[in-house]
Amino acid sequence: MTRLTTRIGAMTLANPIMPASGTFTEDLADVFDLGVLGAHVLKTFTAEPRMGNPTPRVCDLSAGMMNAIGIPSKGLDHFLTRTLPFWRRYDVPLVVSISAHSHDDFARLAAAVSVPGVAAIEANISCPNIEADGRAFAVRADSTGQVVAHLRRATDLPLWVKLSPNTGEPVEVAQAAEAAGADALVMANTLLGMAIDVETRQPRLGNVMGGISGPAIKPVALRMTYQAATNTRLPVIGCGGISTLNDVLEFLIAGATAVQVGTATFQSPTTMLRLLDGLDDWLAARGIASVADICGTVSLPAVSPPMPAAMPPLAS
Amino acid sequence: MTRLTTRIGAMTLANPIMPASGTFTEDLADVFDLGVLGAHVLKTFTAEPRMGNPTPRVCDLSAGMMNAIGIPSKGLDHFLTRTLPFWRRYDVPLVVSISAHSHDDFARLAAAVSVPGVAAIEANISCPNIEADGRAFAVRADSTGQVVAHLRRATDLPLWVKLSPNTGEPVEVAQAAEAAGADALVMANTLLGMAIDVETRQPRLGNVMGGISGPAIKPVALRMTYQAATNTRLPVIGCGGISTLNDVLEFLIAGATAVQVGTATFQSPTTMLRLLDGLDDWLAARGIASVADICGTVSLPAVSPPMPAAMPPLAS
Amino acid sequence: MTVCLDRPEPFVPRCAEATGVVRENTAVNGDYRLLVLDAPAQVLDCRPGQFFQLLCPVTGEDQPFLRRPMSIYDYDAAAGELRFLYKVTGAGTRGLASLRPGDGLNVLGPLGQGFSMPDDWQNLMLVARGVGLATLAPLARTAHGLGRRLTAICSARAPELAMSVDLFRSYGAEVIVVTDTDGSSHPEAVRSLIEARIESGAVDAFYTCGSYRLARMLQDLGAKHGIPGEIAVEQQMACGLGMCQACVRPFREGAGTVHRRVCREGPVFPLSELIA
Amino acid sequence: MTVCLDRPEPFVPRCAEATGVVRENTAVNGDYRLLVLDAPAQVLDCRPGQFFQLLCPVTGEDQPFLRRPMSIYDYDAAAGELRFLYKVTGAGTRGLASLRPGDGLNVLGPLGQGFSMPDDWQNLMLVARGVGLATLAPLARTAHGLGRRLTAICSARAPELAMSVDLFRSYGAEVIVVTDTDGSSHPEAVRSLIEARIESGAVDAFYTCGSYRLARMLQDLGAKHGIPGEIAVEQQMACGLGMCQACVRPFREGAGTVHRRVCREGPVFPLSELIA
Ligand SMILES: Cc1cc2nc3c(=O)[nH]c(=O)nc-3n(C[C@H](O)[C@H](O)[C@H](O)COP(=O)(O)OP(=O)(O)OC[C@H]3O[C@@H](n4cnc5c(N)ncnc54)[C@H](O)[C@@H]3O)c2cc1C
Ligand SMILES: Cc1cc2nc3c(=O)[nH]c(=O)nc-3n(C[C@H](O)[C@H](O)[C@H](O)COP(=O)(O)OP(=O)(O)OC[C@H]3O[C@@H](n4cnc5c(N)ncnc54)[C@H](O)[C@@H]3O)c2cc1C
Ligand SMILES: Cc1cc2nc3c(=O)[nH]c(=O)nc-3n(C[C@H](O)[C@H](O)[C@H](O)COP(=O)(O)O)c2cc1C
Ligand SMILES: Cc1cc2nc3c(=O)[nH]c(=O)nc-3n(C[C@H](O)[C@H](O)[C@H](O)COP(=O)(O)O)c2cc1C
Ligand code: FES
Ligand code: FES
Repeated sequence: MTRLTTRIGAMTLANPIMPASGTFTEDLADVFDLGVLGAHVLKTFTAEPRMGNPTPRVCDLSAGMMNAIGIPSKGLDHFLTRTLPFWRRYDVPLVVSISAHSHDDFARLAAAVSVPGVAAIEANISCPNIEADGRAFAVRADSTGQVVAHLRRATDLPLWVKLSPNTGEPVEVAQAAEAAGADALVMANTLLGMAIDVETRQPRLGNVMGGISGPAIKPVALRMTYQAATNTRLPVIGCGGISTLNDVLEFLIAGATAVQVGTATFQSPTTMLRLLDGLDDWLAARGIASVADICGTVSLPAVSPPMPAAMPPLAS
Repeated sequence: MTRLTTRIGAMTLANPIMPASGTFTEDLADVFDLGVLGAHVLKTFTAEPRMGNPTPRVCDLSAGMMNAIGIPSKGLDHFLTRTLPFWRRYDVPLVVSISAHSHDDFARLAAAVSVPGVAAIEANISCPNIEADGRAFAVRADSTGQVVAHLRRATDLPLWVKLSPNTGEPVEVAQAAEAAGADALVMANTLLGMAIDVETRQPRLGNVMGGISGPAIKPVALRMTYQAATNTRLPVIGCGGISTLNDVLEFLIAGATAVQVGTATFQSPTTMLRLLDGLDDWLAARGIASVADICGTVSLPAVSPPMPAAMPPLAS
Repeated sequence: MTVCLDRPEPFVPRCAEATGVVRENTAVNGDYRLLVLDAPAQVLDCRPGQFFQLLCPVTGEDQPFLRRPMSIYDYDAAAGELRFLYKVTGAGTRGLASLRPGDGLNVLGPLGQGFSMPDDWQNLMLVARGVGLATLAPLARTAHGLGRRLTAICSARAPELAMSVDLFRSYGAEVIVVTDTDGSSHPEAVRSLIEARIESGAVDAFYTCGSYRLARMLQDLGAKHGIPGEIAVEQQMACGLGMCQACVRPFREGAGTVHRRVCREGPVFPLSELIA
Repeated sequence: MTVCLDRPEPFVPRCAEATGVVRENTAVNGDYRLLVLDAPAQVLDCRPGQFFQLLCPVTGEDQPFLRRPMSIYDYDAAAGELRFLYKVTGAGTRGLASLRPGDGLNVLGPLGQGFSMPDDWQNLMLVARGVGLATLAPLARTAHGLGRRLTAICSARAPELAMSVDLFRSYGAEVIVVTDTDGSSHPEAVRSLIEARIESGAVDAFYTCGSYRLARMLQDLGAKHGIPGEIAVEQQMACGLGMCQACVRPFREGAGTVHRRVCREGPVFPLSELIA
């Protein structure tokens, strides 16, 4: 137990900093010792092998990037025989992200990865690239509830459900996931966008549309974290545009008990290390004994300047 | 008729550059002659006077800003007797943005502003600040269809419907607006977000959540513009994060026939002037006779690098 | 209060976006820095109390997005010079602090309504705290030019942080420095100071900026003794031009309360109408 | 091809993020610029063909977000020096061009798999076009150090744009400049040139970079004459480390086709496996 220890439902993590799915592989061990992370969250995979989308698969944006990688996958076998053994060497909870196109496929895959060495399943029901026009299970409360219920029946592992910002009903979706048995919510996946190269008049991504990540989406993810934390009783893992200590603190204060870091690792592969050190120093400097003491401590403002009580016509 | 002339349904505009609602008032005449703009789009108002939200009403973000102004309004009377006469002095189509909390109120207000001097009505059914938790008519196709049908019956003026990025079903919403009689779509309003001041632990906006605007949301607005242009037959007016000539061209290529500029005017009040000049020069330099010649010319890529036909397991 | 619905034609811009060139950008004391710009004539037709919106530079660390409002500390159309006095507090002012002589800075202004100075306001009492001194400095110069008598109460945390004392003196002001360190800056202490002067008949009007506690005390004194006054206030801004309604504050108007835009109807308002 | 699932313990970083200091950043000719950095030892254990990911500076005009991949043009661990040769094309390279001596630049590397040079590759044929010359330059140096015989065909739009000719000559290479202006750069023309040398037995292996047309021609020659080769390829990247799968390209493997990551399995690949 240290200041940084945090809990996600029944799981205890050494610290609240972990990578976001799809932005992390064993290759990061080229840069630092992956044993220091709070959890290892792997790239989403599907039961069947898939190639992924045509290139270009990424592009630059203002304060962010866009990707349409398209979930290339080496399939279940490769996962069980190659990937899983590699990660067993670390004493860090392994979170396996899965995706599928139907309830049954999803449930089957969840059951298949419920094996020793896997600490939790993250269900990616929000990836905007797989479904036509960016639609995914996570867009609606009913489809979310259905798929989560199937997943719940298929596994006893902690079930994290990763939601999408591409919805008009984030609170209902979060509540549907809770009602159907999710153990935690990850808020959130990428935001659907598009960019065009004016010279060639072609979309900048081979898949035409893609998912925006990075600082540009931080306020959206923070809003969803706050919405989920205040409207469900589930632990919430914040994700979206986190790159500085200040970002981590914002998500914790909004109600997250841990955070995932994605795009920032592309800009600086040591970002998670810096956030870990920075958070520890920040807590220590303020004499705060535990991360838990700041989670969800957002203070709603009293209506700050005195506002007129009635509603007279406004001065111009 | 010049190179810059553009059409939005039955309306002809001298050029495709106009302000976005809520970011433009007569005060901009302090800086340049407002007669040069393609249209004048006024701040949304409601029939009854309203105070708007508590301060702080705006904050800075990465590559953008967030607002929760809350549609303060001086009401219908003030609009008809004070605002409208002022704008009559310009020979520029006046677009009046209205909002309301019910179908009937919306329809009544549309009828009340269908007076000489008003060239079109922009229905703001997407403002995330008025409804609880950011919900608005524009979140769902059914509620969009209903309100647009009411508005359609209430006015013969061109009816522009401004949609929201806070939806999981943008195509269905756009199609519902088309089916219910909209004459044009404005894509789009602000994206719902949140920011927290880590020192005070208070939300940075008095209203807790607010609408993100500026470059950060450009790829979202561009994606919605493309979705609406390719899935309806309505003219689309692009809006969201437009600040450079390149941005304008991206929206036109994606299928917009005009664009609205909001937040960029706050950074530089002469932005719209520069975009006008820049667009004219760009067309001239390429010998393009009309804005219409580039609208919707996005070229979908042939799958660029040869992709393997089958789906063998991937190399790692 | 509808400021601009009736605008004279033909078109004459009232403010402009221009590039100033940094002449000097130096620390004045621990908290404050002075920024001196070479600025073109089109932005130098200023009034005391008006402000500019500065497009603060983006640095590696900070990306301020919105412009930052900054009171005019001094302007000189003949010399082509514009001055700001600022306190480094966040992303925008850290950006400003990074400017070096020769760098350009995009400024938008002058903006807002400045102070008024009716003929019968001959004996002026200026009460400023902190960066409020910046706002009242050009007012003091103008008052001096018009031959008004000035008393300036400069409130600061500590004596060494009281700025512009010499500047106010050079405009003929009697300067009284009050500080937190010796307790003399407490509103009640300042009230006694001012009441003594009111009794000797030396106060026709108040001008204040920088402390709402002092402002409330002055409102009270003004009501009691029938002394008018003006206050320059602050509020978070986006456009600075009157378009976005970000910067409203509530004010008393007749029996009711109205919102006014600090950037447009203000930043200077009648002291008696302030709700703070 | 699973490069890294079995990693030796204890932990030894294979690349690092470090700050280089600009020593020189000058135009080489109309299209290209040379960037010379003082760099720390931890990033200087490089192999020819590897690359760095540069965090290009944000300027007023451009905000490149992702890092930009750039081949190592030269590295010198003893001198603590790292060189890049780049063409100003977009936001990132415009940012690079704004760097002045003394500025810092965040670099991540060395990354990827460099060229191999088996003992039986004694007579080397280097074929490069445009910025591909940058990638082959350190290879030429290494080959020279190992006493290999070098022929370098440098293809460019015009003679004045053919870079590094002197550099290649200093490594003992026979340099042939072919250009678009006189038509000598056409793949068929280059093919004839090379076939002449193959006939005289002077080609054990090809190395190429910068033109897929030339690469296809070399694949063809290689297949015909049983000459192996390697090619350094490019692809849009995000992470540069192998994590994001942005940079895949299809390659022939046995009877099938596989995706490989340019940043991780590459950027150097067996010429025969390229699908282009
Ligand atoms: C009319 C007017 C005149 C001003 N004159 C001066 C001056 O002469 N010298 C000076 O140092 N400061 C002045 N201020 C305050 C100044 O705008 C802010 O202190 C400054 O913007 C701090 O910004 P920052 O980016 O460094 O801090 P940040 O904390 O990054 O600011 C974040 C946001 O808050 C806003 N903000 C922060 N403090 C204030 C404030 N007190 N009032 C309004 N908005 C604020 C900023 O504009 C910005 O949008 C003035 C404000 C107004 C409204
Ligand atoms: C392994 C590798 C080595 C390279 N070595 C060099 C070199 O030595 N000198 C040099 O001038 N260029 C080199 N390039 C290409 C270089 O990365 C791009 O030319 C450069 O990034 C252009 O970026 P920009 O920001 O100026 O242009 P932009 O148009 O702003 O680039 C936009 C995006 O496209 C990507 N991009 C653009 N062109 C290419 C390209 N040809 N290959 C891959 N991504 C690209 C950029 O990385 C960026 O993400 C290399 C590319 C790779 C993959
Ligand atoms: C290149 C890339 C690939 C991604 N792949 C996945 C994925 O496979 N599964 C998933 O749930 N999220 C995926 N994401 C989304 C991230 O996990 C994360 O939710 C998102 O990027 C927002 O966080 P960030 O701003 O910190 O990157 C991917 C993101 C990026 C940038
Ligand atoms: C301060 C502010 C106030 C706004 N008020 C309104 C409004 O009243 N009605 C409306 O439809 N949109 C309103 N908007 C949204 C803009 O019209 C526009 O849709 C959005 O800002 C995206 O464009 P931009 O990035 O160019 O600003 C407002 C935006 C801002 C920043
Ligand atoms: S800052 Fe926009 S109205 Fe005042
Ligand atoms: S750039 Fe990320 S895998 Fe190659």
